[in-house]
Amino acid sequence: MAETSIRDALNQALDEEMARDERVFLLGEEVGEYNGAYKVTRGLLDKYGAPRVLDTPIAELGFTGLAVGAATVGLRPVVEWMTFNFALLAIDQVINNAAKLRHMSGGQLNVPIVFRGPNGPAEYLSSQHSQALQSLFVHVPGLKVVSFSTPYDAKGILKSAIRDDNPVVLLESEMAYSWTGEVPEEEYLVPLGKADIKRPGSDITLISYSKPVRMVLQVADELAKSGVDAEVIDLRSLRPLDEDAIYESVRKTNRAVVIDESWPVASFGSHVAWLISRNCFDTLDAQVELVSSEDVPMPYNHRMELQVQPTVDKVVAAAKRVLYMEQ
Amino acid sequence: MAETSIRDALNQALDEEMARDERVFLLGEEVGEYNGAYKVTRGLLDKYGAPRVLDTPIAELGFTGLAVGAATVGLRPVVEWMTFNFALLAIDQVINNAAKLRHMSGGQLNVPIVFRGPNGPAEYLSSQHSQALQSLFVHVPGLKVVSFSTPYDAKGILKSAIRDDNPVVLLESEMAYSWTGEVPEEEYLVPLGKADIKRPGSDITLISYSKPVRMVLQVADELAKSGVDAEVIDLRSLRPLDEDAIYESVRKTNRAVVIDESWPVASFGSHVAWLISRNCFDTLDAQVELVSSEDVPMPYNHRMELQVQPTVDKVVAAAKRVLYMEQ
Amino acid sequence: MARERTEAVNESPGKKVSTEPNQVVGVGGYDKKFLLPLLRKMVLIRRFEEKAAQMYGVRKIGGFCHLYNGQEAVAVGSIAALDLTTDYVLTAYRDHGHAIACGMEPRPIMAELFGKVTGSSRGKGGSMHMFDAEKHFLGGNGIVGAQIPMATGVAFTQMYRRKVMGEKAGGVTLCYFGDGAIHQGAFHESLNLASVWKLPAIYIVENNQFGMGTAVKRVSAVEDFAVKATAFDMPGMTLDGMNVLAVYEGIKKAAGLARKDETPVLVDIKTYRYKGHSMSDPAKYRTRDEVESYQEQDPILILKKLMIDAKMLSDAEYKKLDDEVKVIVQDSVDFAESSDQPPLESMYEDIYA
Amino acid sequence: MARERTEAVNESPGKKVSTEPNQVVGVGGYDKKFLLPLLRKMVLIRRFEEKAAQMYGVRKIGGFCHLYNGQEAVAVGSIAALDLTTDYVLTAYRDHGHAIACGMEPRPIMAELFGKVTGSSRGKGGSMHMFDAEKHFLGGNGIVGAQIPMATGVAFTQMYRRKVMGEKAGGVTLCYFGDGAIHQGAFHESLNLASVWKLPAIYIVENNQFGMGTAVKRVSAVEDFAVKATAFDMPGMTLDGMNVLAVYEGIKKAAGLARKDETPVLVDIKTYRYKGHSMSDPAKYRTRDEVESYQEQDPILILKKLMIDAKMLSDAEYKKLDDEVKVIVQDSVDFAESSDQPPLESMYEDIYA
Ligand SMILES: Cc1ncc(C[n+]2csc(CCOP(=O)(O)OP(=O)(O)O)c2C)c(N)n1
Ligand SMILES: Cc1ncc(C[n+]2csc(CCOP(=O)(O)OP(=O)(O)O)c2C)c(N)n1
Ligand SMILES: [Mg+2]
Ligand SMILES: [Mg+2]
Repeated sequence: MAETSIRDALNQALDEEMARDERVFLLGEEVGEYNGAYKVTRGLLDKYGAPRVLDTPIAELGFTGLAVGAATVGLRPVVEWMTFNFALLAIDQVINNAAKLRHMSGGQLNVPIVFRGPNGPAEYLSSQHSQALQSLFVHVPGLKVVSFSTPYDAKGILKSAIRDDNPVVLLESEMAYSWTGEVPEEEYLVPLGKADIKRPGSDITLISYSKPVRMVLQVADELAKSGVDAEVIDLRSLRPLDEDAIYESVRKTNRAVVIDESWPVASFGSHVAWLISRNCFDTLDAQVELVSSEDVPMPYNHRMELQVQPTVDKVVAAAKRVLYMEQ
Repeated sequence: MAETSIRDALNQALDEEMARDERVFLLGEEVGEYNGAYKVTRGLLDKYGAPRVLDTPIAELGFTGLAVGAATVGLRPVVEWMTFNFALLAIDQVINNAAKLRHMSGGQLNVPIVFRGPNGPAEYLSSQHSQALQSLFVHVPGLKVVSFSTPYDAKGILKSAIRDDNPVVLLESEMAYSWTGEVPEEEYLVPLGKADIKRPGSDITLISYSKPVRMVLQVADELAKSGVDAEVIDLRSLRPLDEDAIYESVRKTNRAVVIDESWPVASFGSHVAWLISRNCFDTLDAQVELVSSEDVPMPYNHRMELQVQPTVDKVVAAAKRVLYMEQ
Repeated sequence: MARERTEAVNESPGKKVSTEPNQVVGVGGYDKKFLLPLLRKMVLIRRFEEKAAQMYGVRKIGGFCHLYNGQEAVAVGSIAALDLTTDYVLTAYRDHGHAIACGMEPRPIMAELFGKVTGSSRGKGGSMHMFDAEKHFLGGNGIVGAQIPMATGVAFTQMYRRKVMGEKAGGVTLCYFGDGAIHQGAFHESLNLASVWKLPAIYIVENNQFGMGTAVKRVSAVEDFAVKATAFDMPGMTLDGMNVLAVYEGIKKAAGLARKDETPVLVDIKTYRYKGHSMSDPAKYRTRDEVESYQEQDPILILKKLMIDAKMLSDAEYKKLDDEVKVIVQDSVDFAESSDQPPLESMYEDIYA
Repeated sequence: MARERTEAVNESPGKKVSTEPNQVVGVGGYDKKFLLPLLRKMVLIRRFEEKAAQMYGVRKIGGFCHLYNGQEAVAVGSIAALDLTTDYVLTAYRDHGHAIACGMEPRPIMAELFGKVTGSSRGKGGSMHMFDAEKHFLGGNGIVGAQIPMATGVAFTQMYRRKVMGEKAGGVTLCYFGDGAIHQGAFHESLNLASVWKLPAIYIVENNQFGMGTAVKRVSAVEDFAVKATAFDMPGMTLDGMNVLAVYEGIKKAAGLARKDETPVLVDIKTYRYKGHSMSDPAKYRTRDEVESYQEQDPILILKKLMIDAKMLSDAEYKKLDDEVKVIVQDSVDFAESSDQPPLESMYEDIYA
């Protein structure tokens, strides 16, 4: 197996699926000649040419809707949003068209499409450019929402997303594009809808997804120093959600902390925390804690920026609260 | 006190605030000559003329952003979205501008603006036109999100919202515009951020807001028949949330059901259910239940449409689960 | 068969598509076999909408129900210029007429209005969401302007299939939207994309002069929408939407441009809706006189008169056609009435593939 | 003081604003008291941006930092045509130049870039979010096109204050955006609103010919944006953005139209950015030759030469001006450097009023 970055793993996924199926095409701002704002699409224009790789005008609503239309008549578009912050301009086409067309047509239309791009906090960007917006998408039936925290999952999940016949929103992270890990030479898929236990443990369940997973694994190491054996679940799929995997773990550990870099209110993280609270009520030994980003717009100043997000210290503290340990 | 409809109570609030402050103006589709798609703005164009009442083109992003700009330089716009479903086209201006301008400018700019209109399920409208979208707004720091379930609250809250120096999203309901109730002749305000106990009780806390509150009061009557004394809290304000009012009640009843007509996942309802689960962990006698709309796009067929939403039967069943009573 | 004519076309100040003057279009050059189905479809739409209004009145139908009375020539004339084995049609929520013009049967449409399981969307879509994927009719969209990017994507797919997948047939996509929808950003973004990527999309402003209660000039900087074509370097046209042949000829020409010159086209078709915006609208924003003056140029009457004058039709023949249509429409009501409600559990279906 | 001139204005095919031919604009008719501050501001912006780049290089500044080098004449020339006691300015994320042209001091701007509490946004906004509400500079917006509706609302307020609140002063609002932003729906929706409601907004396409790595013609149906004015029945102009006087005169004229004729105006100003889109962009999408050919028409050089030729300036005087500016810029760095980090708790501030 080769050490591969998340960026390259995503690139391989796109490349393989485009080679495999000529209905797959990419569009977005700067995905072609510029090779992608974050270089995820590097080399694909050279290899596949237009119109399989298309640089769009800055018109998120228009090109997203165009892709939705193309999906209804047999193409399989992959839409790159330069960042999810800009997808707010396109969200009508995602929520009112992509998520609903199959429903409104009584099952006549399919919308096999992937919406992808960096989501969540990056660095030195202030509040318009550093938002974790997954809760807005995961709220909506008709969409699938998936994520990853390793190159292996990144590749396998993107390939599955492209082959899925539903609209799939894929959450990436600018900060994680250069993370490396092992990716097999041979083809593989990671199914949508399955969580992954990234570290088995017996004392407490730490549940996260996307970029924070790596930090949460550090938390587990930290807790191990205090003799606490934490299980770390990477949800990977937010919708559909692998509830069984969560409950199985919590019924074993009786304690859970959810870590989500979203804002707290009406977030995916607080939803998962409630699901556990409700469905494991009889076995929980403590309240379920949520470590989210602070409930504030992201400031530019870097010290503040880091402090707004979930940190090792905050998660350790939450875990200790749940474990009734001295802080 | 006069029996007044919610429609008229809102109209009075607009009228009084426009009379009081010439910086207040209304804009939206059909708010003027047509007197409002749901007649909330009836008579105001006649009384105040243009440009204090403005019929806009169908350009939600444009006119919402225009209002945001006007708010930054001293006007106090009230934006009517014909329904919240269409506000998805404008959500960038709400989330990326209205909610952030004060922050990004280090406190230099204020955005005193009200976004209002019918939200949530109506009748025979299918999935694009019958969505309860509050969770998308309540997720975002920088916004306030408020609602009401009586004419009294409708008037008092809209007046407070107009006087507030922040962007306020006001959730109305098409189905509730003709509900009547007492509204005093003399002027009054209802503060933003305060929940209201619509029915005191001691055995279980039923928490809701907006249109479902009326149904939840029926549930309380229903439960009373089985000897259960339910407390019904109308949250009114979703952000800021009156957490104290919730916890005080639940610490008394030890049992809670949240009723929210949103979809369940990453919803405001599941957030409140988690908050209670976490902060009342030691006093809760049962899991906190959430009765939301089903996790499906709204169908047109009316029988299905009603069954998708929270119903008396569903809430009674949830309450009984929490009370460990036979169904 | 139809003869190629161009006189009814008024060009925008942008790319000119021809220089002939505007003229009244007559039936000369058409034969009856071509004209009669146009007439029949228009009558079918009219009678269907009348029946839908009646059924709404007796609460068999609920919610928003936007009727097409008065605009029949637009859908019928333009869709007659298509080949729906390769071409596609998308429109907004005022979609019964387009559905019928695309060949959908009245039965599944009426059943859908009744919310029945035999409806074209299994009772889930209702009036605003008619679809027939097989007939290349892709709805039926309730968000003003939202079909414009989608239709652009369908036209994109036609280009893509040709360029990437080696398919021969050069289909075009017809995208209808209202005079109110043209101010949506979606319009602007889509037309630029279609122009830059040379997509075979024909954007039809179904200009019935009102968006709900709002007259065009109250919310639009320009009254002649063809002028907006210039901003996207594409041909613009203005057509008389009360004359089905003017529409047919104009769209035939536009489709030719789209197919051969690989250019999108913007077409402003002037028409009028007789009924309120939806069932709840008393339409106080216009006078009875205004409505009546348009009803004098009724698209059905115009074609009927042209055909009678040209001795292609008799009053008796027309009466027979109309009677047949009424039977078909009544049959659709009977079908809808006797169909089942969708099972409640089906609310969980048709969400994910 | 400035003399009224019109020659630099090229009209759109829409509403003509004048019929004079395009000419090179010289200094004739201007006096030194007017010209020197223009030159100084351009030099200040240039030196500020050079210093910002340097500070970015040593990691005092992070994130996106979009420099204005090459475009100085646009902000300086246009804002010189305003009266910022009543007029307003809004722009996008490439905003240091506009901030300086509006009279913001380099100190709070540099401190903001450093993320310090003395920054104009208390370290919360960074490069993309400069604001000075008192000076009527309203940012600084990171979402491409999002300032266009906002600016339309500011112009709306100017109209409203006049009509409703009886205020006399007829202010105008300048709204800058890039050639990339013009394809956003926000542009289309805003210009229609401004035209229908007769708002004193001047929409300036700061046409530096690229949106990130994308050349205008790859994503735009038209290359001359003034043509889009027609679609909104408003005057359109094209200006030479490398000549500060051409910009000044054109915007003076546009502002006159907006004030007196109550019409918005669309202005396409051709300019060029010397640096990459942001700090991480190697700008491989264009040749060094292309960049150099523009640097030969450098806005600072042009004005300097015109003034020297007209004997209004000597090389020594220019050198002195430049040295003074460098001191001011260095002072802003020292100020930023020695300022405090914002306290962590301030993350909870400036959210609600
Ligand atoms: C985005 C959006 N905004 C508002 C509405 C409400 N609405 C439905 S139809 C309509 C008027 C549309 O007028 P026009 O485009 O002229 O079409 P017509 O009804 O005349 O066929 C409005 C405002 C909507 N459905 N979607
Ligand atoms: C809505 C949105 N989409 C995409 C981006 C990313 N982005 C930032 S600047 C830019 C290019 C803008 O080009 P232009 O408008 O020409 O302005 P310039 O940078 O040349 O000044 C893009 C795509 C963004 N900030 N906002
Ligand atoms: Mg219309
Ligand atoms: Mg540019």
